[in-house]
Amino acid sequence: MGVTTWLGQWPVLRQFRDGDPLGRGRAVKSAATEALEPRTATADRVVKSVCPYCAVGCGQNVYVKDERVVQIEGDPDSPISRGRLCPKGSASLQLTTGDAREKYALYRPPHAAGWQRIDLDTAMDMIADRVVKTRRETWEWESPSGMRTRRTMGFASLGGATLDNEENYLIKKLFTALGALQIENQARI
Amino acid sequence: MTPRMGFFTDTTVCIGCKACEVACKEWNRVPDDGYAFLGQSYDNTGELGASTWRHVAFVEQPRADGDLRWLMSSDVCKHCTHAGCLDVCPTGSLFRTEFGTVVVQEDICNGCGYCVPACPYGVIDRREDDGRVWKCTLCYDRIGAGEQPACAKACPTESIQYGPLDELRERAHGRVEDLVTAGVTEARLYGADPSDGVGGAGAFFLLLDEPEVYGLPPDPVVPTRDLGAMWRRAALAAGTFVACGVAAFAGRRAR
Amino acid sequence: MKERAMVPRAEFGSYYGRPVLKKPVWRERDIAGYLFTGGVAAGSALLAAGADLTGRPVMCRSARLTSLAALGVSGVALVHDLGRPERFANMLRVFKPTSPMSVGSWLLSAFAAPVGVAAVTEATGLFPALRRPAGLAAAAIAPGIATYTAVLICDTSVPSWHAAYPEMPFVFAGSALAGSAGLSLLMSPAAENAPAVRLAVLGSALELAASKRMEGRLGLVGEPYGEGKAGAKLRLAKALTVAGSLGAVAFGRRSKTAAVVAGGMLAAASALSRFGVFEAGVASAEDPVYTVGPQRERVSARN
Amino acid sequence: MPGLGTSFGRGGATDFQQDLQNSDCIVIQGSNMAEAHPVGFQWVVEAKRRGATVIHVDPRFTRTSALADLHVPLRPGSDIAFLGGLVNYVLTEGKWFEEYVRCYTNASFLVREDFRDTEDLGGVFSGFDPDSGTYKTESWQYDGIRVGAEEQDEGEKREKYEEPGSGHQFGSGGAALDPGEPVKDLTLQHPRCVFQVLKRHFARYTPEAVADICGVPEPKFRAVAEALTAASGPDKTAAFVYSVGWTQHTVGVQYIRTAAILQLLLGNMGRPGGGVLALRGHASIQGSTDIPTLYNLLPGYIPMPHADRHESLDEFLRLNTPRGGFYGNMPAYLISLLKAYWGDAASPSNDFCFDYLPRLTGDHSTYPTVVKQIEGECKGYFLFGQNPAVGSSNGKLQRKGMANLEWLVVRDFSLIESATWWQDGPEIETGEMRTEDIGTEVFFLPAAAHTEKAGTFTNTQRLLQWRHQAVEPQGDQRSDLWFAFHLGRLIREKLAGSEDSMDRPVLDLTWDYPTRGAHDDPDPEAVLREINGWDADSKPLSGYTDLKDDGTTTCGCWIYCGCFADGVNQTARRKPWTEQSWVAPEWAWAWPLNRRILYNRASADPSGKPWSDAKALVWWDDGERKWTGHDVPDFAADKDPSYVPGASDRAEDNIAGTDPFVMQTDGKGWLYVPSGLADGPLPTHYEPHESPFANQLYERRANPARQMIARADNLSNPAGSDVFPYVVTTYRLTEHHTAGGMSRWLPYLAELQPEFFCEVSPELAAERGLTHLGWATIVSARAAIEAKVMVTSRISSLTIAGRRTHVVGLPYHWGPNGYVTGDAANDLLGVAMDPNVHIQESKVASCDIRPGRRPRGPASLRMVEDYRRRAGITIETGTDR
Repeated sequence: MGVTTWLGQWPVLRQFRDGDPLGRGRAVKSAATEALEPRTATADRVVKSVCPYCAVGCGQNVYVKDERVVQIEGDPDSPISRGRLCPKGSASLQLTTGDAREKYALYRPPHAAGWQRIDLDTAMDMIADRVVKTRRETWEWESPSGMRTRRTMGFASLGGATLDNEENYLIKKLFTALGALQIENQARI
Repeated sequence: MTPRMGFFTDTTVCIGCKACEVACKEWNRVPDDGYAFLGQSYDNTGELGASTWRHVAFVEQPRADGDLRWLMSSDVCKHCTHAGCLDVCPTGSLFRTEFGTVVVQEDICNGCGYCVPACPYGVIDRREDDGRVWKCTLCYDRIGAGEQPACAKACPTESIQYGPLDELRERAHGRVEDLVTAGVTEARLYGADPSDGVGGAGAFFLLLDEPEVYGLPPDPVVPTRDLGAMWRRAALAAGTFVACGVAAFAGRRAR
Repeated sequence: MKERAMVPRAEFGSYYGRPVLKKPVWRERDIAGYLFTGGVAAGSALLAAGADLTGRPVMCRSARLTSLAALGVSGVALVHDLGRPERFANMLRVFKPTSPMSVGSWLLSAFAAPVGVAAVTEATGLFPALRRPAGLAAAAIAPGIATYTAVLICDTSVPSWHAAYPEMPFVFAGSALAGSAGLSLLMSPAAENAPAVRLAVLGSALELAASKRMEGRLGLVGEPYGEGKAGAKLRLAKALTVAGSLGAVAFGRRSKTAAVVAGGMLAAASALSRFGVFEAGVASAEDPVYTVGPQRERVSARN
Repeated sequence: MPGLGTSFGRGGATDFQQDLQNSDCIVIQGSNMAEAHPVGFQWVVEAKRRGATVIHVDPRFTRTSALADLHVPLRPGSDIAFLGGLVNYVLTEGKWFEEYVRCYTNASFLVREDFRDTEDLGGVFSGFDPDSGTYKTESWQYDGIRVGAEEQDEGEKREKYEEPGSGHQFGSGGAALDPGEPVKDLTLQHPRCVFQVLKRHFARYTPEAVADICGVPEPKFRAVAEALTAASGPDKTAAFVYSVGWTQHTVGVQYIRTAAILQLLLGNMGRPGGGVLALRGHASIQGSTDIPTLYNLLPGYIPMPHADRHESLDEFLRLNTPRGGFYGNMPAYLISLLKAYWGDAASPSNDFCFDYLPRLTGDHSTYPTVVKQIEGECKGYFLFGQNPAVGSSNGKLQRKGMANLEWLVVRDFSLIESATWWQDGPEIETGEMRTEDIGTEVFFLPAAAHTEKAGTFTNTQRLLQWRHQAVEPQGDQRSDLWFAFHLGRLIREKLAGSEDSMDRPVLDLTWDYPTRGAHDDPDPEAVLREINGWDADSKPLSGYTDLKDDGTTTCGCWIYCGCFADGVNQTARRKPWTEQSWVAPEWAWAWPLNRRILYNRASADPSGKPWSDAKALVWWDDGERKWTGHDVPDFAADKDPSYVPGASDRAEDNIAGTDPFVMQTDGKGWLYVPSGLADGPLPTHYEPHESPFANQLYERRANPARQMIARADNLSNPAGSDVFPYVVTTYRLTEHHTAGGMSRWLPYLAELQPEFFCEVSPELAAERGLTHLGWATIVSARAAIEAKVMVTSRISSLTIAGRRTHVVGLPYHWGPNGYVTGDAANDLLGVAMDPNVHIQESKVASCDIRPGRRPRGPASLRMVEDYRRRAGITIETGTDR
């Protein structure tokens, strides 16, 4: 940067040249300030979503830049929320991009004192094995009273109130086909 | 010519949800302010500061009829017409935007700290680990792109309203009239009067009690209002200083 | 909502007794320290010029060196207190009449050059021709240096500082004179001490008178000047000022030792009074009663 | 929710949040809307701006009360007495909506002669069996209904059918009735007509009784009664808003029933600004009951078959197909579901694989399941975004159950307490458990966030809203859709080729969803298409009226049929509200058939004209010969108001042109519920399972039909014990979410409410020497927990029957993990449940509170033990029926 340009940008000179004698306005604006742009404007795309907390169902706009979520705020189009969000909804960005989220599968063997990392596919295969085994061991064709039951009481499931309908549908479909009955969620808690 | 933009915070519809505090932090990437349980009713934030640009105050009061009154109010930088922080800033880091708001340029601030005691509301503060001062920018970047500030956009009940200051003032006066006719005679505006000590605030409030009850100064005055008088007194003192010197050396030269 | 016990008689509303204002973030050692060293630098520059014009070479030399040393310490303190010291140069990024600190920055820069030249030429003997003009130039700026710091602290919302603006420049001017006179007594031969003694007396009188007037007028927000650590420092400062100037008058021109003792008292007094004033201001910002009380009265006076 | 289901025919919220702006009076009770649903509360503020009166009835003065015109503090667990008082006021002051009540409700139906009311039997209805703690509901029936006769065996089956653990939730279909035509008296004068029964039942719920039981002074009660009734009628409407403050009680369903009775009497159902708005607490909790992850239901509230009752498809359908109402098409709904599950394998020849369904033998809900874990019968456990270790009552019971599992799979964002109890749970500290002794294998699988997957949530107003995927999850983070699909795929691969008939249902399952992306994510839209269903030519169906019982249609959830009408994802519609009517019908899609206000035919008078212009919603257009209006009519669009069904008419054809409650077998709103509820046809005030008080109305103290788990690890505090003299209630704060899994790990939320605290009145603080910001220890028969003390007048001490009553308030968001930690309030609570829905009573229990922190380690066990001894607690304590 040449001396002249440097001088030209020196606010002391600008404040008299640009008619801001007290140097409290545009004369003192920095280059960074001039270049300021909100990340909502620089996002690659805006994705329509819904808040994951309570059941009000507030609309959310999810701003994505370089395949990362950079901002989440209310969707002004929603007739329910009209663009507004509560503190939890407003914290959705931290919920989804915060460092408190675990990234990898963990496994605690029987009687072990701590966790160990486990390959996801291995974990899935082990879980499938356990379901099959437990189901076999606990399979029940008939109730004590001799009525047909065709089920297993060997494993149970809890959760679903924060899941998507499609997810609950597959869980219910699969577990029912497996003969598992004890499929429950928050609705009762 | 862009109109002056500002906040009108109508505390009568504030539900104390603190969405404004969180939305502000998310947008401006303000760090958390520590996990202290203050037990000031539901206020664990305490006060505005370098890492708290919106602060919801909670005040529990007994009412005449024996029932309870729970005041909630979201405080914020007032973006004064005559801003002490801006006046005293020696680096030009603080400046007045085209929207009439007052903003710190963090790439300029050298952390001299002068603005901190200059603010009559105790708003701006220095982040010790960072060395610079921080406060509400009225989301300068967002409003520049025609968006609302994060807090106002999130506010579920429109307790925080953003817009051209003249319109907001008009709306606020109307709201007070409605409330008073509805029997809420204690309703009053704070910071809406252009003739007050700071020339009127860019962020003003509808309160239901005295300002100090919410932690606000009852009659704030920008310190620089007296600056002329101060310089005159200093000049006199400077003269006295010289006079003393002359007097001290007056008379015979040393042998 | 319970009020803080420390202001029992205060009948005023507050938010859980929290301060309304933010107290200054300045480090006391740096800024109160600068109020002292800056004053001394200014006073010494004045003394140096007087000594130069009235032919007191030793006094002149020591004053010029003192002035530069004090100014050097000031500079270090000021930069050290910045949250981002590497950005100290931004102080000259803009000239803001509304900011005493901006005005002060330019003043200090203007002051530093002649003080430096005067001292360096004095010490090295180089460019003798520059010595007096530089010294006089420094003396010309000195009054501003000695008094602008009062405006600097009064141009804040700190109750006990702001309300004190009519007297504070005189307090600081007096303190600067007395302090630098004291240092001169420390370093000059008794024979050359007459002006310093007179200056010590004048400065002390000025500071004491201005302080008395100030604390008398301030009322509630004057309290912090009399209470706690600040009050103690200020009381001690006054005692030392009186003792110092009396001592100087009585023995300053005869006994070197007496002059040194008296001078030390005066310098210490000047430093103590700056620290006291600084602490009083901080205390007044920390207690909402000093913010809300006077403003409440103002409001009720209006309606 | 059977409270709504048995009264109106569907369990869902009867209107939508935006409609609150049309109310003239909003009563928020059993809900802290401003704090738990802040953004929905904007519509209450809107109504207030328009001049509505907002009333908050709640034990605590909350952020909702702060904005209400009137806050009425009442004792936790006394709501039925208060609401019953309002019913009594309406009936004695003649404030009911005469024509509405006569034409749209069962007020005129006569009840059998042998029916006995709680008034006659000291707190129980006729048919109670003290040993089983259940009712035989025969005597509750209408006069004219033939129980026995040729349907003898059916009648008996239905008796069993109403037992706890029965299949029904009445989520979208009222209770079935035995055949026969009920005798009616349209003058409402007959002593046995429902209207007169109602009058007698509530006669003792006087303002004085309300004051004595609830601690609500008479003037306050009258203020509510007057505001509510003044805001009801042809040109005004009032709305009720409730939440888990009503459901989490041993008599919770009857709380909602009382509000339903009130709203029917006042004629506020099916009308703009009226209704009963249930506010759910989770993004898709409505969806998770519509497409249930619930043991007793199949999608669309079709009951899960019961071993002792439904041996064949025919028998199941015979028992579950009411004569009247849309629920009369049960065969089409069920068979279309079986086709969705088993596709081509499901054919008429094999009863469409009905036999593939597992059968119930009782209550297999979450708490009994935990007991089965402790007993070793249940060996494996999946947790999907749920944290029972701190989120369920009696946390110790939950952790004991998990400690006895062979394997546990936890899918969540962070390492919640349910994933780490074996490492740092309270029992490890007390020495009750040692990590090395715990054999449970634990898998933690990180979940994808809502921004990282597409799909639908069903919000509190039955609205399905599609979320588009924004980004891909990182590392091993996967959606539950991915997990369920691939778990199924792996299991099917492992069972492939098996000849064992127990594996047929798994192998025959239709499980061929298209996958995409690096992780082979199943396409959620393909799943939604299956939920919506298609016809023989695999064209998407446009509504459940298209469903057939011959296996030619496929539908995964009949009430969601139409969400993909015309092959368009209707749930993804996002036409801005500014560009459509206030009903905003083109924003997403609501079940059923995009109707936003249920039973809206009742917004018009019997002749089809709106009751008033001010409250017009849908009406009969005589020229067009159809129903029209602002909302989609919740009625057969072309059914003339003058239509009268013939004797042979079935299902919807059996509903007259004047019957708005189309899911009810008789088309009426039920003031009195002759069948479908386990604890009585009418709401009755009972004391909570744990209460310092005796029942002031009946000698029966608590709900005799309540469900209990009497175990050494689930003890109850004795009633009226001075060892546990205080009432404790638990609740949420705006700043946190449920058990904290989605808030304690977020600095921005954690800093807003950083510590577990208890709220007590200044009076209680003085009585027990508790100091603001100091520590307190709260003790029950289950546990001792510690919390910071918040002394506040927002918690009021009330005078109940001349005695001062103090309440300890506990927000339940904390646990040992996360950025902000604290004891779990749920550890304090025991498990006693509502017999209809098996929800625990977590809104009220008894406790003691003392200053200071709780003892550490084994000492805290000794403290609880000492309390038990002093109170003389045994397993039987508090289980009186």
